[in-house]
Amino acid sequence: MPGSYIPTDYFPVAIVILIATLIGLGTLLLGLVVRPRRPYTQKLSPYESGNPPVGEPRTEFSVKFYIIAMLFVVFDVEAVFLYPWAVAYDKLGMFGFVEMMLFIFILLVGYVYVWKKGAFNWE
Amino acid sequence: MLVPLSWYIILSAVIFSIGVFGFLARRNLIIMFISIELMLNSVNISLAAFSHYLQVMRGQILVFFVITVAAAEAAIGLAILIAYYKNNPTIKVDEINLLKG
Amino acid sequence: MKYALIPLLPFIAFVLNIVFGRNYIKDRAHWIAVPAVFGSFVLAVSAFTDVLSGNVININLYSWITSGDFHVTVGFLIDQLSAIMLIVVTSISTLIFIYSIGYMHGDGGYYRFFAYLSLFVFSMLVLVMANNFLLMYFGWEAVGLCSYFLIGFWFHKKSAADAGKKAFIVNRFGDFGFGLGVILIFLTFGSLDYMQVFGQAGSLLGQTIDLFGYDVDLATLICLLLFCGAVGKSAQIPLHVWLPDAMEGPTPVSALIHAATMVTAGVFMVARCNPLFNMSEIAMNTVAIVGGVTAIFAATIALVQNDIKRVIAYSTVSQLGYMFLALGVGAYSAGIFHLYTHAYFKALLFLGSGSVIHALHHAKHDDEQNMQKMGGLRKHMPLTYRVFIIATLSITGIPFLAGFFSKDEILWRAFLGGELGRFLWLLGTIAALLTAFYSWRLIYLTFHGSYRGGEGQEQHIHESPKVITVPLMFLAFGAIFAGYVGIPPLFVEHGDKIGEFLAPVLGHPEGHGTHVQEFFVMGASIFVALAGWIVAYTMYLKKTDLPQKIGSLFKPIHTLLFNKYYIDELYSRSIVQPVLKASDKIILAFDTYVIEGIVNGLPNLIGLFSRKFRTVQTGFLANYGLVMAFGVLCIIGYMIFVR
Amino acid sequence: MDFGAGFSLIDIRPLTPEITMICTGLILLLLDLVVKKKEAIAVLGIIGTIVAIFATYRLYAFNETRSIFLEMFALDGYANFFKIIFYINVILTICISFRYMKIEKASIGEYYALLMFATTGMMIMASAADLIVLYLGLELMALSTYILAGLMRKQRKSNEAALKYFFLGAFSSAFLLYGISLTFGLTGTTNIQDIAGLVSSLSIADNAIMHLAVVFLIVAFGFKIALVPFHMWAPDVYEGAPTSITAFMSVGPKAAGFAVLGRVLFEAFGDMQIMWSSILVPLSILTMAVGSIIALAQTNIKRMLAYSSVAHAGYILLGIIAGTTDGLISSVNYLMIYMFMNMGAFAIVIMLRSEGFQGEELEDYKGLAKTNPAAAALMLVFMFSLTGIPPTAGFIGKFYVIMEAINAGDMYLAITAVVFSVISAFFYLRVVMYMYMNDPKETVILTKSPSMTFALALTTVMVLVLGVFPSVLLNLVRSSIIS
Repeated sequence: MPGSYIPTDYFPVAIVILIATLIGLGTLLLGLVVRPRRPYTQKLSPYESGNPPVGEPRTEFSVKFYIIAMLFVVFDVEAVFLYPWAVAYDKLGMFGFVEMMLFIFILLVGYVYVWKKGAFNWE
Repeated sequence: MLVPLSWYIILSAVIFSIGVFGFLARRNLIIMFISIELMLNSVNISLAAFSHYLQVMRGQILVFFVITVAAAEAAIGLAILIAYYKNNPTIKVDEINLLKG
Repeated sequence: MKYALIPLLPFIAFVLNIVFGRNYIKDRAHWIAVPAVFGSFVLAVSAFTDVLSGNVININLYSWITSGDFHVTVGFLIDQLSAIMLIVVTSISTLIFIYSIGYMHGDGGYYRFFAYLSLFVFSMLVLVMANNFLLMYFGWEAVGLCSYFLIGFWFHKKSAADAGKKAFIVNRFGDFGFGLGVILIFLTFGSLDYMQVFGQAGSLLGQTIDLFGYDVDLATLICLLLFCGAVGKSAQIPLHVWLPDAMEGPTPVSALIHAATMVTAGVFMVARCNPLFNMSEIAMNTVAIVGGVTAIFAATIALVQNDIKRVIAYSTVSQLGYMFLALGVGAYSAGIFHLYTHAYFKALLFLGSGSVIHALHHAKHDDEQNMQKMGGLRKHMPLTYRVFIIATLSITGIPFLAGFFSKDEILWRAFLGGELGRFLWLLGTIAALLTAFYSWRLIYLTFHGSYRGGEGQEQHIHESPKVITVPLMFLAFGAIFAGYVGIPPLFVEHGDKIGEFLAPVLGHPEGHGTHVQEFFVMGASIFVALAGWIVAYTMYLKKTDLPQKIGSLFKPIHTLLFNKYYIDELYSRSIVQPVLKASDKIILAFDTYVIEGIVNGLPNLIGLFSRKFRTVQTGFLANYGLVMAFGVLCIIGYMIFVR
Repeated sequence: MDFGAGFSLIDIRPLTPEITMICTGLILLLLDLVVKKKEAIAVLGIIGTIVAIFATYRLYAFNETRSIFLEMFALDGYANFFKIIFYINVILTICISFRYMKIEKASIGEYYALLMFATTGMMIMASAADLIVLYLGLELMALSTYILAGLMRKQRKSNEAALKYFFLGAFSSAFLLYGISLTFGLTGTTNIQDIAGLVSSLSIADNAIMHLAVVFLIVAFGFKIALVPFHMWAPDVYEGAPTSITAFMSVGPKAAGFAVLGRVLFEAFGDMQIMWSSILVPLSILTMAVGSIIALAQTNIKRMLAYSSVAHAGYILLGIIAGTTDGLISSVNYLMIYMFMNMGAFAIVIMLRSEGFQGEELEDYKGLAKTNPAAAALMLVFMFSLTGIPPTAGFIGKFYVIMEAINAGDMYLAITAVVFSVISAFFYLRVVMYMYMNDPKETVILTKSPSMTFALALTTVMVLVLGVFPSVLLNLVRSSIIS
């Protein structure tokens, strides 16, 4: 169908997203409407297991979070190649299998390296 | 609801331009970085659109690669930023000019 | 192809010595250098026999640069001329290398010495064997560079370093002319290959070139430019000043570079370019006159010098003058013949003086080159004395030694060369008289009489070791017999083998004289040789107070000669001092305006832009991105609006 | 589209050199975790590279053309020749970094692994017959070099260099992608050879969008080879990065950039030669001008060499602009020569670095001839070569590109090149003058090592030998490219 591109295959997905959003928002709105509202100081203070709150509520995240996040992104995104490979597995056959094993092996080396370097250690 | 190819290409061009503008105009390294991602993704849009329009898979294959490379790039970019930030407590681009001339 | 090894062997020796010399080879450097030059000599002999059997080898080894019609090739031409040069260069080099083992023994830069010397031999061989002007120019510059290194070999000695610089700078003048000449040849003939250039030499006749509004004969211009280079390299008037100073280098260097080979490169070059020089009467006469005047001029200076090496150096300048005289009157083969015999007896003189210096050095003599402080060495160094006598007999032209034949040939050819030739012949004959005088003066001052050096040194003077004396004997053999390849037809029909051998390249000299004339010329030269000898004998052996008297009688002349006609002072005053030496300020100015001017001054102008422009590089990432984006926009704009 | 029919395991064979390099890199990465002596890792890196050289040499005839993976990856003389440049480049880099990285306290195994990865990226670029593969190779190279530039994590200059290189590099690769996307949209393929056919069969050689695509591609490649005005990163990154990496970057990515520039412009857009050469002409003039002029005001030798490297890109471009095979040959020839002389010069710069002495300022070279005559003599050779004085190889390189410019009728371009070449002599010879005519301020102690000696010997010998026997290299290039 040259000239236009309508992703009809994804209409169900769109509908699901739409319904999910509506339900989520709807319940929240419903709660807002029906629940009673009687605020006082103690009730508004953040809940910290019953202890009085200490320090600023907004603290900087440790840089370690970033490292973990970065590693996650890298390893996560590589799944992008696994999916089409799995779909076309029958056609690719042995060759595809060897290729994918190589790919995963390289990822594994990276994983081992990161692990041994201690990037996963929190301390 | 027919969306002509040109719309996709124009969208892509607009997002690309926004990305370029963001890269040039913003002074925060993170925002600049996001602008680059924007540029890459605008290319993805046009590639996917071309690919579908021409019924040639190569465009979409390239999209896959762009996504993964962008992820790797993001990781490395952040790593470089962190390394930089450890020695220099700023990510304001106006304050980075130790090397010049 | 094997002949490519002739220059290559010394080059390999150079590379090995310079790379591994300092740490590994050290004082074993001669084990590499000597076999290498000897190998070259063997190959040169084989090349010579090849040429003798009628082959002329002209091979292009490879193209250095090829681009369209523009070719620069590296190739060798071994014809009669270069074959003789090869024999001279390699044989003398071999002997001098062996000599250096003894002479340079224990010197800190032993490996360096052999490395440079090998590089010199390589360059000289390239110069000689080249088959095009560019390669010859390469060799020409390279021998100059080596000479510069070797003169300043003892660079911690200020006089040596200065002498090196002087040689370098003086040669710049000559080489500049030579370079221009080569460029002019390329522009005229569209090629630098000898065969092509010489083949078209005839077309030069009558061609003129517009130079600053004057029509100048093209052939004359080219030849005079080339001759400029020869004047510099072969130390002719007025660029002779560097050669005597060059004696600051080690004696083997003086012998090899500044007597036997490099300084004769100018003679070789003019002979090589004879097809061009034949096109210009003016250029030929210039060559002859410069040669003749230099011959007598340098000889007069040599009369009164006291430094043993300087006397020989001026003698070299004078003998080179003879060679140019011969070339100038069209007797190319006579010039080359003299080059060949001169190489032997002059190398012998230098090495002999080196032997003397070496002996005195070991005897802790404090002024080891001053002849006035020598004397009576005959009994301590009998062998050195004997070879010195042979060399002196040869150089003064005593019949049936090498120098006699070649010098006689030159004078005879000059005599036949018209009015100018007669005049030059007269100059040459007078120079021969002076030569005989100063040569014997050297002998008598050095070897005869009584020792005039310091107390307690005399018993320490010994004959030099075998490694020094054996090369001397070989050279002495050459100084006696080298001339028998050019016996005048007067004595032996077809005796002038060398002239006939060289004829294919250099042509036959013109002019014929009667036997009577020839006997007259020969007799005159023998007469002056003997006269000079007798005068020296009387003055320095019989009536030793005579030199003093004559000296004071002709004090102004003596002073003038002793100070070498004040040429150095003249140059220093007229050229060097006004620019350089007027005061320290000017040196400073020279540094700031000339050196810095070249390196910084013009750049300062550009540097002004540079400093302005470099501020564009602000160091800010955003600006860099902006420049990039602006660049893209400019290109797109250019695409839209310009194209 | 049936993938199954197109592929088989035998297809992997031509990839042997790349796989060897990648595996070497991975092994180095893992070994770094257990081996304490980093020199061992470096040696292994050299061995791996030698194995890859052997693979390149043995695989097929040097200039035999093969293409695999649906013609996405090509193995031909052109690619092989560039690979040789990359191999020598990486070996020389490792050789000159042994002691240096220790002094910089950055002697870590990753360094060598990343060198391997970056080199693999360049090799893939040289072999890329498809824009997708080209992009991947380029990114592999770029990402590795970003990290390498910032390897000295404790030094602010190194941080900043990496930061700038990364941001501008990512910016430029977005342009590359946009160019690829437009090309793909217009022709429907990413295969370089097919593009050429389609450009003529669809007659889009005059299409404005096509031109835009070519412009974007030139911008992206121009960034890698540091063409003005896309060169802004180069001086800063060259100065800030570890010197050994500066040496590596000044040759490898530049050569790889030229490899893809040559292949894409000549093969894919050969029909549009008039268009792209009209863009490259002003770029090349600007590049020579900016490189030669701004270098004069520099006081830091790394920065000076950075500008010199910019200027050289301008000269190399002359051969490409000529648009003929001979022009391409002259450019490739220049690149090889440039590698030797540039690596040599950087090797000397690295030798000056010692514990507690930076040795990066021009002033540090004053009187080097008196304190270290051998090093000064070598530096003299390299500076002469970079200037282009015969009989060094630099003269040959310049001579041929300028000759090609003349042959292509760009007389003014040739004259410009000569003029800027003369200007560049000022700053190269200034180094020589500092070394030989000034008195030393302080005694410079050189950091010597056997591997450094090897690197210097190789570069010096090549600079001199290629200066005397240029035809050896030139014939090799010619036989590689014409195949």
